Amino acid sequence: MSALEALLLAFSGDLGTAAVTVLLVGPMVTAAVMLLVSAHRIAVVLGATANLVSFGAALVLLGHRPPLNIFLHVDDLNIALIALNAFVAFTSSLFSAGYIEHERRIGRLNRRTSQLYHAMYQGLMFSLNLGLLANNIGLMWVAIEMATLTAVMMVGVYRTPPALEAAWKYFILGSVGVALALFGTILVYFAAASEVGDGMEAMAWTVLLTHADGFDPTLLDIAFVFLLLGYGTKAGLVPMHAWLPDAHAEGPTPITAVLSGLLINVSLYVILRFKMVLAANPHVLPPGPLMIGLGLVSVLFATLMLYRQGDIKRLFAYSSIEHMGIAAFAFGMGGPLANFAGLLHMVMHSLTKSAIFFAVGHITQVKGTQQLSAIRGVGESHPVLGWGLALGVLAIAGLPPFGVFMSEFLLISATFARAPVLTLVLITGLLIALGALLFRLNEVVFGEVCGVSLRRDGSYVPLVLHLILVLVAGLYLPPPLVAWFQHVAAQLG
Amino acid sequence: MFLPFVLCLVPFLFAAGLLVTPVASRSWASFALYGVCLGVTCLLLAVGVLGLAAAGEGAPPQLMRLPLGLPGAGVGFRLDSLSAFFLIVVNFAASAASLFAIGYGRHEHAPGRVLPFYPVFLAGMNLVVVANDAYSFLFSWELMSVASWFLVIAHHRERENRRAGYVYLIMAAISTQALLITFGLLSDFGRVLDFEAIRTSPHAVDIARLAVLAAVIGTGAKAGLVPLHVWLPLAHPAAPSHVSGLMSGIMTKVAIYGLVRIVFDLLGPPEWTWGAGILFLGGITAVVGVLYALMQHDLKRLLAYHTVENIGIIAIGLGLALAFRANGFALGAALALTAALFHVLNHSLFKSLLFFGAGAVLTATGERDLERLGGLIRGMPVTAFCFLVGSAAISALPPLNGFVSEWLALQAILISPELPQWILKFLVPMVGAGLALSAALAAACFVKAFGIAFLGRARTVAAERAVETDRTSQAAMLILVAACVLAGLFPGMVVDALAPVVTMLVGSHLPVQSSNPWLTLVASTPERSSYNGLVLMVFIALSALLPALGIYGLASRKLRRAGAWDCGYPETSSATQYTAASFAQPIRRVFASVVFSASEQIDMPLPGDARPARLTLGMKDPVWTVLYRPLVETVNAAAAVVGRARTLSIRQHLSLVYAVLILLLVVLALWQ
Amino acid sequence: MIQYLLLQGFQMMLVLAVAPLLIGIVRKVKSRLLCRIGPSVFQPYRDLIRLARKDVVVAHNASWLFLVTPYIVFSAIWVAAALVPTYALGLIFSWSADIIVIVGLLALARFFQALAGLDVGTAFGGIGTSREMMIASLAEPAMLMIVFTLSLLAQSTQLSSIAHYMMTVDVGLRVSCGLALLGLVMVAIAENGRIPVDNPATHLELTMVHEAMILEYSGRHLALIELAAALKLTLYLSMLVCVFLPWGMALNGAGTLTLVIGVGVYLSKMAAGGTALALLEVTVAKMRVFRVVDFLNFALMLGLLAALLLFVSRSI
Amino acid sequence: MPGQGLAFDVAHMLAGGMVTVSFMLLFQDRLFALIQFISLHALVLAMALAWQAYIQTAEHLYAAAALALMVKAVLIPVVLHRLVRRLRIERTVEVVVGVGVTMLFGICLVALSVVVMLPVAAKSPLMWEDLSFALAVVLLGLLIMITRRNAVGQIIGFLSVDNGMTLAAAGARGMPFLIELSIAFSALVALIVFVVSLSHIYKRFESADVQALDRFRGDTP
Repeated sequence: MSALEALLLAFSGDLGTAAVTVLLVGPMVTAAVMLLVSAHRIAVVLGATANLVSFGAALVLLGHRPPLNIFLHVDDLNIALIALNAFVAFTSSLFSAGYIEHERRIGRLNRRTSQLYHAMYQGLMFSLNLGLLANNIGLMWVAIEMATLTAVMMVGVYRTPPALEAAWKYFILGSVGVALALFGTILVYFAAASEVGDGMEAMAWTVLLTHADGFDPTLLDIAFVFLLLGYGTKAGLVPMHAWLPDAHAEGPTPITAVLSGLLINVSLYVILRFKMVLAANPHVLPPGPLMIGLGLVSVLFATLMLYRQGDIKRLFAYSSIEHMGIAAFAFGMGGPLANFAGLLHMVMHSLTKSAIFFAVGHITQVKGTQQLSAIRGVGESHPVLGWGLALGVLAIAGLPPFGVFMSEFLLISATFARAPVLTLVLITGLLIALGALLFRLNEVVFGEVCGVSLRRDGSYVPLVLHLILVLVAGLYLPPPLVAWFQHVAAQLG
Repeated sequence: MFLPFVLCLVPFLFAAGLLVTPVASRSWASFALYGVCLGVTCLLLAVGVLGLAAAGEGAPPQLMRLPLGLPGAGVGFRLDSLSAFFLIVVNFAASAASLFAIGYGRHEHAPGRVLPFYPVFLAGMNLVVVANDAYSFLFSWELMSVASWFLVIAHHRERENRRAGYVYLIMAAISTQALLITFGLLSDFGRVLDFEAIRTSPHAVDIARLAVLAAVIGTGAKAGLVPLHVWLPLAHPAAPSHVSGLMSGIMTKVAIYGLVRIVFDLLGPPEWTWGAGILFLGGITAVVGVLYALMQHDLKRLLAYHTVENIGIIAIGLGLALAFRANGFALGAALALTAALFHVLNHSLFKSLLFFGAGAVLTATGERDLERLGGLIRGMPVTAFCFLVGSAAISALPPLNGFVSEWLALQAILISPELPQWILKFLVPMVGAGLALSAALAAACFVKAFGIAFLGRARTVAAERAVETDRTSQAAMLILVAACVLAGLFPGMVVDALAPVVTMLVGSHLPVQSSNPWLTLVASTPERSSYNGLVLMVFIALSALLPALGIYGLASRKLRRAGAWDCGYPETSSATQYTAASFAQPIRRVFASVVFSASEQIDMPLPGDARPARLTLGMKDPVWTVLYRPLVETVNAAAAVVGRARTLSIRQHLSLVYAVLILLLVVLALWQ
Repeated sequence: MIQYLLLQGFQMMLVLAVAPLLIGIVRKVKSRLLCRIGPSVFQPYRDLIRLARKDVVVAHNASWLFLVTPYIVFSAIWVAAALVPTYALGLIFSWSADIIVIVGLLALARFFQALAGLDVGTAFGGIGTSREMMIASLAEPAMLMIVFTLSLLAQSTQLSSIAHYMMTVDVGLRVSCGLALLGLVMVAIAENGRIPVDNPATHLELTMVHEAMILEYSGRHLALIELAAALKLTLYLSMLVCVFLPWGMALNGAGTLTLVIGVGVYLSKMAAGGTALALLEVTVAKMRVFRVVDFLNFALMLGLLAALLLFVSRSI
Repeated sequence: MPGQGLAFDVAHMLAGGMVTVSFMLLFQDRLFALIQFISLHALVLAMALAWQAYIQTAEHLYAAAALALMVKAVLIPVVLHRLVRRLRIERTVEVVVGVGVTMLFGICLVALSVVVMLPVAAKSPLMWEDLSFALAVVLLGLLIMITRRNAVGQIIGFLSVDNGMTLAAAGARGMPFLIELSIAFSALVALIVFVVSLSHIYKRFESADVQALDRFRGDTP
C-alpha cells in the first residue's frame, strides 16, 4: 500500500485529489477507449479493471479527503455514496461481463451494440461520479443530464420495439424533468447572486450553504418545487415515475441494477443537497410536507402496482419506486433520526436492490423469459439463484437480519409518535408491498418447476457479496459511516 | 454471570445452522445437528434454571451490552426472573423437540429445507427473551418469524403449505410493525430504545393506551389471539411436526413473553381498561379457538386451533392480573399472573407432546386426517399412551398439570367481585363461563382426537399397518409426559419457582407453597381454597386398587374375548364407526350453526338410484368473511384502480406532472 | 390422627354403601308410583354382586384402555363423592380438593368413559360418546357457574366451608341461591342421565346416551361402572343437600353423638332426595336429544345470572 | 449604457413579447403556423439576450443570442418543417382540449406566475418581472406540450420551455454556464428531432396501442 501511496503522492502531491482525478478521468478515458475497441473480452476486462480502480480510489478517498474547491468537493454526505457507487459499479460490471456474453451468444446483442453498451456504462459511471462529487449546482445538473442520456442509450440497446419505446419514454420524461430542474437551478442562482454576488461563487453548493440564511425565501421555495419535481423525475417519485418501470424492464439487467442501485439514489442525493440549503434558511416554508406527500404517494402507488405486474423486472422496478418513496418520506419527516434512517435506507436499498437484480438477471437468462408466470420453482431448479432471490426479497421487504430492517426500524420508531397517521399510511404501504412481493416469491422460488432451463455461466460472487454486506449492515454499522451520516442528518434539518 | 453463557451458546446455534447447510442431505447431518441443538438447549435450560434460582434468592437482573446493532445504542441483553422463566419454558420444550427430532428427523425428505433453519429458529426465540432494547427485541422477534417461515414452507411443493407460509409471514410482519409502533410510542421519538430507559421514563396516559393496543395487536398476531389467529392453523400443521410442536408450544409463548414484558414491565402501573380489553379478547379467543378445533378433522390443525384456545386462557389470566393490579389488589394480581404463567409452562409441555404424537402418527401412517386413522393404540401403544396423557392434561383433568393452571385461573376469577369497575363486574363472570365452556369443549375435542385416531378400528390400510415410532422419539414424549405429571402432582414447586417472576411484575406473590402441609396448593388462604394433586392421586390409586383387589380376590377374574356386541348388530366394515365429523355433529349443531354458519346438505338418492348418498358440510369462517376478505378485496380493488395508470400515454403522464407542478405553485402562491 | 382418618374412611365407605341403596329407593318409589310392586330396595346390591361374579366378555379389538377405564371411572367418582361432606364437615382430607376439583374429577371419569365408548369401534359407542360429550360441554360450564355462585357467597370454594357458611350465617332467601339450586338440580339430572334428559332404564332407544356408551361392558367392569353411576347420583344429591339443606351435619371436632345424628340425618335426607327424584321422573316425559341443549342452556343461564347478580351486588 | 429606466423597459417589453408569442403558440392548431411562431419566439429571445448583453456588458451573452438566432430561430424550424412535409402530417389538427379553455388556462398561468413571485418584488422589482415572465413562458411551454397529441407539436412546446429557461438565465447577472446550458439544450432538442425523424415514433407520445404493449410486456391486467 505504501508503495502505491507514494506513487500516487508523487503523481499529484495529494492523495485525495489523485483519487478524485481517478474517479472522474478513469471512466471517461475508459469510455473513450471502449468506443474504439470492439473486442468483447478486452472491453469486459478493461471495464472491470477501470471500475476496480475507481473503487480503490473511492476507498482512498475515505481516508484522504481532497481540499475543497468550488467545482468539486468531498464531504460527509457524498463520501459514503461515492464508495457505494464505486462498489456497486464494480460488482455490476462483474455481473454484466457474464450477462452480456450470454446476450451475445443468444444473439440479442451484436458487436456494435455491446460495444456501445460498454462505453455507455463507463460514461454513466463518470456522470454519476461527477454528480456526487460536484460542488457546483450547474455541474450537478449537467451530470444528472448526462447520466440520463447514457442510461437512455443503454435502455434502448436491444433495439426491440419495447426497448425503443422504453428509451423514448425515458428520454422525453427525463428531458422535461431536466428542464424543470434547470429552472429550479436558475432560481437558486438568482437567490444566491443577490446575496453572494454574481459568478461561479453563487453556484457553489458550499457557498450556498453558508449564506443560505440571507437568501430570498420565496425564490428558494419556488426553486425547490422545480428541483424536487425535476430531480424527483430521475429518482422515480410518483407521479414522475412513468419512465422507471419501462426502463427497468426493457434494458439489460446490469443496467437495471445500476439504475435502481445508483442513478435514482444520486438523483435523490441531489435533492438532499438542495434540501440542506433550504434547511439552512429559517424563513422558507418547510419542504418536509412536500417530500412526505410525494413519498407517501410513491409508496402507496408503487405497492399497489406490485400486485399488477406480470414481468419480474417491472415488479422490482416498482419496488424501487416504493423505496425511494420511503426515503423521501424519511427526509420529509426530518429530524436527526429520521434523516439518518433515510440515508441508511438509500444505501441499503442500493445494495439490496442491485443484488436482487443480479439474481433476476441470472434467472431471466436461464429461464429465457421475464414473465413471472413462466418462472416458477427456481429454488428447486437453481438453488443458489432461488435462495439468493428469496433472501434479497426478504431483505428488501424489511425483514431481519438485513440492513433494510434497521433503517425501517429507525424510521418508524422515530416518526410514529410525531405523525402517527402518516406513519401508519407508510406502514400500511410496507405491509401491502410485503404481501405482493411474497406472493410472487412464493411462486417464483417455491412453486412447481416449469419451463426451460438454459445454460448460463457467470459468477454468483456479486450477488453473494451484496447479500453479505446487507446482512452485516443489519448487525453492525461501521462507526465512521455512522458519524458521517449523523453529521449530515443534523444538517438536513 | 449466567447471561454471558446465553450469549455464548446462541452463536453455536447459528453456526450449526450455517455449517449444516452444505451437508444437509447426508444421513448423519440430521443426527448431528439435532444432537448439537439438544446439547445447546439443555445448557440454555440449565442457565435458565440457575438464573431463576438466583432471582429467587434476590439477585439483581444481569445486564450486558454488545457493540452491535443500532449505531450508538448497541445491543442490550438482560437476564431477570421473567427472562429466566421463559428461557426454561423455551429450552425445555426445545430440547425435547431436538431429542424427538433425532429420531423423527430421519424421515424428513427435504432435510436441506429444515436443518439450516431449525437452530436459527431456536436461537431467535432464545434471543427474544433476553433482548433488552427495542431493536434487538424486534430483530430477534422477526428472525424467529423468518426462520419459522422457512420451516413452514419446507415442504413447498404443496400449494397449501405455500399459502400457509404466505399468510404466516404477512401476519408476522403485521405483528412486527405493530410492535414497532409500540416502541415508536414509548421511545420518545426513537431516541430511547433501551428497555431500562423505557421502563424508568414516564408515559402519558394516551400514549400508554395506544402502546398497549399496538402491543396487544403485535404480540396477539404472533400468539394467535382471535381475530389475529388466522395464520396459526395454517402454518403450524404445515411445518415438520417437531417444528409444529415448537411453533405451537413455545413460539406462541415467546409472543406472550413479549406482551408481559411490554405491558407489565415496561409500561409501569397499568390502567384497568387494559386488563378489561385483554380479558375480553382472551375470553373470545378461548371459546372460539376450541370451537374451531372441534370442527377440524386434520389432527395437526386441530392441535393448532387448540393453541389458540390456550392462548386465550393465558390472556384471561394476564388481563385479570392487570385489572387487579390497576386496582391495587396485589394478591389477586399475583394469583392471576401465576395462573397465566403456569399455563404458559403447561401448554408448552403438553402441546409439544401432542404435536410429537401427531408427528409419530404422521410418520407411521402418512396421514394427518382423522377420518383415515383409527385403532393406532394397538400398533403404537407408547405413542398412544403419551398422546392420551397429553390429551388429558390439555383437557384440564386432575391430577395433571393443565388442571392446576385452570384451577388457579378460576380462583382468580372468584376473587374478582372485589374489582370496583362495572364493566369488569359484568365481564369477569362472562369470561369465567367462557373459560368453563372452553374446558368442557376441549375435553370433547380431545375425546374426539384421541378416540378417532387411536381407538376403534383402523379406517385405512396405512393405519392398520402402523408401527411404533423410534426409541428417541418415544423418549422425548415420555419425558414430556413425566413433566406433565410432575407439574400436576407438585404444583406448589412450580408456583414457588414463579414467585420471583410474579414479584418482579406485580410486586407480590402467592403464599410460599413449600411450607404447606402435604405439599398442598393454596391460592390465597387455606379456608378459601386448596388443592392437592398428590393426595388426590394417591386416593384415586388406592380406590382403584381396592375394588380391583376385592373383585379379583373374591369374585371373578376371568376374561373372554368375543366379537363386539353392539346391541346384537355388529357391522364388520370399519366405515360404520363414528368419524370425527359425525362425532362433532351434535356440537356442530349446537354451536357452529351460529358461529360458523355451518350447514348440512343431505343428498339422498331415490330408491333405484345407484349413486351413493352424500352429506355435505358447509362451514364459513366468520373472521375471514368479516375481516380479512374485505381487506384483501380492498387492496385488490385499489390495485385495480391504480393499475389503470399503466395505460396512460406519455402525454398523460406529462399532464400529471404538470398538474402537480401547478398545484404546488398555487399552494405556494396562496401560502405566501 | 387415627380418629380423623377413621372418620374420613367412614365417609368413603358410607357413600359407597349408600349409593346402590339410593338407586334401589328411586326404583322402588317409581314402581310404586306406577302401581307396580317393584324390586326390593336392595336389589342393586344383588345385581352388582352378580355382575362381579360373571366372566368379562371383551371385544376382540378392545385395547388396554377399555380394560382400565372401569377402574379409573369408578375410583375418580368414588373419590369425588367421598370429598363431598355428608354427615360431617371439615374432615381431614376435605382440603385436598375443593368443589372445582370435584367437577374436574367427574370430567376425568367422563373423559375415560367416553374414550372407552369409542374403543371397540361400534356405532352405538360412538353415538353415546358424541352425545355425552355434547351434554357435558354444556353441563360442565353450568355446574361451574353454580360453583361460582356458591363460592362467591361463601368466599370459598371448599364445600366444607360453603356448607359451614350456609349453616351458620343467616343467608336468607337470596335470589342467587334459588337460581343456583334450580340450576344445580338441572345439571344433576343431566349429568346422571335421568329423565327427562336420558332414560337409565332402556338400552334400545335411539336417544340413549349413557347406556350406549357402556354397551360393550360386561361382568365386573359393568358392575364397577354401574356402581360409579350410582355414586355419581349420590354425589350430586349429597352436594345438593350439603349446600342447600346443611342442617344436622356435625361440625369439626364434634362428639360421637353428633356424628351419629349426622349420619342419621344424612341417610334420611338421601331417602327424601331419592323419593323426590322418582317423583320428578314419573311426572315428566323424556326430551329429544337436541331439546336437552335448551334445557342445559337454561341451566347455564341460571348459573351465569346467579353469578352476575353476586358480582354486581357485592359492591352495593 | 442606457439609463436604468430604459434598460428595464426594453427588457420588460421583450420578455412580455415572449409571453405573447407563447400565447400565440398556444392557440395555433396548424403545424406550419406553430413552426413559424416558434421561430418568432426564438427571435424575440435572441433580441432579449442581445439586449441583456448590451445592458450587462456581458460579451458571452451576445454569443448566446447568436446561437439562439441560428439554431432555434432558423435551423430547428427548418428541420421541423421538412420533417412535417416528409411525414405528411401538415394538415393534422391535434389539440386535446378546445382553444378557448386552453387560453383561459394560459391566462391563469400567467397570473399564477406573477402572484407566486410577488414576494420577490419587495426586494427587487426587476428580478420579479424577469422571473415571473420567464416562469410564465416555461409554464405555457409545458402546457403546449401536454395539449398537443403530435410529436412535432410537443417538440415545439419543449423548445418554448427551453426559451423560457434561457430568458430566465439571461436575466441573472453573471450566470455561469449559460452558453453551455444553451448548447446542451439545443443538442437535446436536436436529438429529439433526430429520433423522431429517424424512426416512426412520432406517434409514440400517445402510445394509443396500449394493449399491444401489454402483450409484449406481459403485464397482467
